[in-house]
Amino acid sequence: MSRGNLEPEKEPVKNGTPPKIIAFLCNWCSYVGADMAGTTRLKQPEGVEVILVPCTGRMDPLFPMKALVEGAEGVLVSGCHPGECHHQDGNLYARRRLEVLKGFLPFMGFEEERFSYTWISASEGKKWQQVVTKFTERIKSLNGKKD
Amino acid sequence: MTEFSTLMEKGKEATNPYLPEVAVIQKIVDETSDIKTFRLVIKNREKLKKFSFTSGQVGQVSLFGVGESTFAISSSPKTKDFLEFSVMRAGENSSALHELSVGDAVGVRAPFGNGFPVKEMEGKNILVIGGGIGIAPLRSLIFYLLGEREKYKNVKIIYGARTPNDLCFRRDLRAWKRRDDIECILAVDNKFPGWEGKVGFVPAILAEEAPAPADTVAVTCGPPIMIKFVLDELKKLGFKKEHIVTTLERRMKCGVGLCGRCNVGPKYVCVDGPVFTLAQLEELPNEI
Amino acid sequence: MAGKPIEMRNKKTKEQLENLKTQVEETLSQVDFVIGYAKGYDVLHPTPLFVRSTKDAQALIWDDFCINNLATYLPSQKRPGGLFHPHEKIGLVVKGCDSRAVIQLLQEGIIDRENFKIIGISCQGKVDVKKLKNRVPIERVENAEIKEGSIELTVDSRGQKYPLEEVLYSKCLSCEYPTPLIYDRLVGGEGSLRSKGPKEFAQDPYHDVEEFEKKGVNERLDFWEQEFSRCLRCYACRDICPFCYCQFECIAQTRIPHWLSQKTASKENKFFHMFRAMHLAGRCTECGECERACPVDLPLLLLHKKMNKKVSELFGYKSGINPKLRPPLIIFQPEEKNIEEEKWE
Amino acid sequence: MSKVIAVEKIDDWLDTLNETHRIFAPFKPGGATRFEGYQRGKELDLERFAVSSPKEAFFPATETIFNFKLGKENVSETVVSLESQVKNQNQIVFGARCCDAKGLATFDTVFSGSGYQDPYFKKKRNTTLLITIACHQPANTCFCTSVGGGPADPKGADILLTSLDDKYLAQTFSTKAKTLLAGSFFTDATQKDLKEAKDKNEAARQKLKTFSVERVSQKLTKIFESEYWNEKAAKCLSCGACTYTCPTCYCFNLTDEGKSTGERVRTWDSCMFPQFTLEASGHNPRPKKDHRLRNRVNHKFSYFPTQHRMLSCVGCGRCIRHCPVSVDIREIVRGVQEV
Repeated sequence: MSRGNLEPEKEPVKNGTPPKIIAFLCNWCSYVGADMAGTTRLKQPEGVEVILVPCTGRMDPLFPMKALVEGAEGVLVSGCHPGECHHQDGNLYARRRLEVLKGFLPFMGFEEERFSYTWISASEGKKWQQVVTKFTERIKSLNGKKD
Repeated sequence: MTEFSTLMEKGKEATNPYLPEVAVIQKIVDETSDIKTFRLVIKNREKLKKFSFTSGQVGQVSLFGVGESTFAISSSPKTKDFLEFSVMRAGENSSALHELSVGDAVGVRAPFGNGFPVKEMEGKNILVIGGGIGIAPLRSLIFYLLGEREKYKNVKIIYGARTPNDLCFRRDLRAWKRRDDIECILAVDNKFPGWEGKVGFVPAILAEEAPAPADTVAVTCGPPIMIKFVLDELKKLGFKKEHIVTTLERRMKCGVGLCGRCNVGPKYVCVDGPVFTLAQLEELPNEI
Repeated sequence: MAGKPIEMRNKKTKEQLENLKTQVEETLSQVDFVIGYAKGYDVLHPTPLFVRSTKDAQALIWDDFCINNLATYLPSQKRPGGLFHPHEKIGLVVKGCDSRAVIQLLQEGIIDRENFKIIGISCQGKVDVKKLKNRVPIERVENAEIKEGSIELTVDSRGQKYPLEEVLYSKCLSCEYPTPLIYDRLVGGEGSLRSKGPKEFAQDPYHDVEEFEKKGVNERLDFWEQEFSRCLRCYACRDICPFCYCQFECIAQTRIPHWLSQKTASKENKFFHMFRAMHLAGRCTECGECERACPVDLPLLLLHKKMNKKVSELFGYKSGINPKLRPPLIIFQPEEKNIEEEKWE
Repeated sequence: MSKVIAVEKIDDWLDTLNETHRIFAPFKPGGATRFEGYQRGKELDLERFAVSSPKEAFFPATETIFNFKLGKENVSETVVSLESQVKNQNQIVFGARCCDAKGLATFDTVFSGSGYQDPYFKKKRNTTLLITIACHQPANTCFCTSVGGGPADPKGADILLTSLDDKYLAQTFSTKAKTLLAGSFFTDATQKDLKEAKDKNEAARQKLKTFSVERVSQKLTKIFESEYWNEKAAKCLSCGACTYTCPTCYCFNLTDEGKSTGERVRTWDSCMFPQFTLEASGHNPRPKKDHRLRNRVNHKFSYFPTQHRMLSCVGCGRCIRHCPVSVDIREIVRGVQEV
């Protein structure tokens, strides 16, 4: 039985290797914020793969869904704060879609903690570090609990 | 590797007709903005030596991880050390093929289908009518005819494309034009600066040339719309249905008559075709 | 009410049928054809009927098994004309739950109101053949009749009786719109009040969703893994759905983009049903046809009801009720009342 | 050879067979009865009709044709290793109906016929034994007797079981089948048993209404252009339920998955899907659902018989029972004769 949707043949993550986490970051705010966190040497967990999207408005809810079904252990989406979207209302549309997705995934057997979305502006490197660290800890605790 | 023999070697008795033969791209010629000719060399030399086909037969080219699609073999049946496929960029597989470069590997399964009736055509005049990428199988046929030139009476080629830049195999066209034992008429759809050849659609050029139907076999390949008008024109000119030969295009997957996809009525284009005479076509349901 | 209630039920159904025939015949003059119900291969399976003349109209039927949501024929790809947008005018027999699909299609602008005429017909609940199938070998049914609050099936020349509450569709037991919400003509006046279903069921149509949500996450994971291992990927659920009108370009079968492998393992099947549920978020009107059409009896309505429950909690939106409303996922509010940003401290 | 086995011994018999064979039998996991791998304790359902035929034992819905591995030996030469092996596994399909067994004749004609042969199907076909059960209670959608079959037709089966209330008569129709009837579960069949079985099978045959499909094949070619198909396909949804549950539908798709390592996969496909004949240029010879329905009916009752001189429909009625809008192929075929 595949737990956490890893391919059945892949053995579950040993506590050493970092969990597979995908982060969709919007090009104008969150990506810049995350980049700033890197350049200012803020400590960040390993294993987080960033995918750049032009705007959270471009976020098809099927992106995180596909990632989780194919074996990602956590998906994070972050964009500009509502009201500050570079494209005016991209994040406002996204908020609804991603909230519906967040409510639907647990029903299908994915722990709630596996998908989150948030808003991080270009200057909030600190917040990015906080979000990505907390998110990765939560995912690790999930795997710990399961084995 | 595998204990199965591929289609390339055993033809009908291939123990696994789905298994392609690995080939390497030796040369790529940019025929037009969206057509490239790929020269493939099968890695397994003996299989390549033993491989034979008739002009008009097709092959399936595999891009591992992408898929397979069907292309006419455009090289001459006489050349033994490579195979050529002229590919127009259209779907997922052909577009991926256009991204490859010399040295990349592909899979080949060939030959499929029946090929042109070159035996029955012997001793007759041959009229070859091509349009756009439809010239690919006809190129292979023309090479064959020139190789056995004495077996055929006079040979006339009518080949058209949208613009001069859309004419394929320009080097071969020039060679054919220079020969005195064949007639080669080239056309483009409308006037084009620097173009001296004919201007007009292929069916119109055919009507203008009005070749005599007596003892002549007409072979035509091209986009469906052109085929429709060429067939009507040939009938108007008095060509017998048995002497009008064309090819059908269908979505293909297995290529060996098993996956049930490419049927026109009871016939499967991949094994009973792709070459049909007009007489055979008219027996099939009207679902072209 | 005078007379036993069930005899009243049969009486009403018969009257409605006569009235329906005349209404359909009258509509014929305004449309190219009317879609109604005809007798199918057995008494439990009526089949859609395309009426083009008064002679065809005689084959119309109306009974406790006419369940098909005929609104699925409105989007152009499924019409007999098929591929393009013919200017055909269509007449349609529509029950209460089906009328929600018509309204939702109008809200999505995929159909034009003046291109079709609705013959609304009030409904007293339909018998769920799959609930019968689990009780008796229905493939040998000879007759079915409603008598004194139960349905009597004759199978292998023996009568079997089942109380209606046990065999009606769950959506009928909690039905709020027995009378169609949109119609040009109405057959048989207002619908009967919501038929009395098992108490806790009647109040909350999302009763089964809440039951399922109480399970642990691994239990749910295993449940779906088990269920979707049966899916054949025949796409009957997609092709019967009024809102899946892009069969030609469905990402379940395209290679550009290449979302889904054609492999039929439980994982791929699950992803197909998940993204279909996502595509129906804020659109599905819970007509239940996907669950009825499924040859391997997957609990598909459960998926879409969960999605609708979430959408109604977040946006207070119910699909296919008000033609003026725009579906919730193509609009937004600057301040969303029911969505708070996740706290990370 | 004919033997008799008591009903309560069936499970033990299957248990012993299960040690040497992989058994496919009808079980009721959810609401739908379906052919699945046998496990001790799983409750067999021999009464209901299985949703899709046991063709999955020979022609699985998903099957790897070969694996590939792309590796760059040196920049100019790409290495591809193709590896395809067909698993060798003795199988038994238990509890199929006679129409299911007859359906395999279509697969044999196509996949191991005179043209190219399919090694994946052939290997499974040669290592699988078919145990069918005579139908004593046909469904109202069954019409096997109208297409040359019958509720107890042994064609294609290795062993035919006929229910005699508390026991089954087991008749073998292939040499391989005899090995299965060894062991203590079986006793010799008496003349009385044989007579009783014959009567029961005859009674079952009488229950079926038979109609004629004579001249349908020729008539189909004549009415290809008629409006008849537009009417018949009007209600059709063009889904794949009829083809995926049909015992004689063998159409398949070949797709590649993976990037530098991956596989070419064969999966079921349906002529009722619009994408089945969609070409890269966008042209589709069968763009509308009436074209597709016309092609499906023509294939079963005209194209296949023209090529192979046998109908490709066994009258099991699954395409009628599982059609979401109850398109009835009997009605279409009979209607063809009157157009």
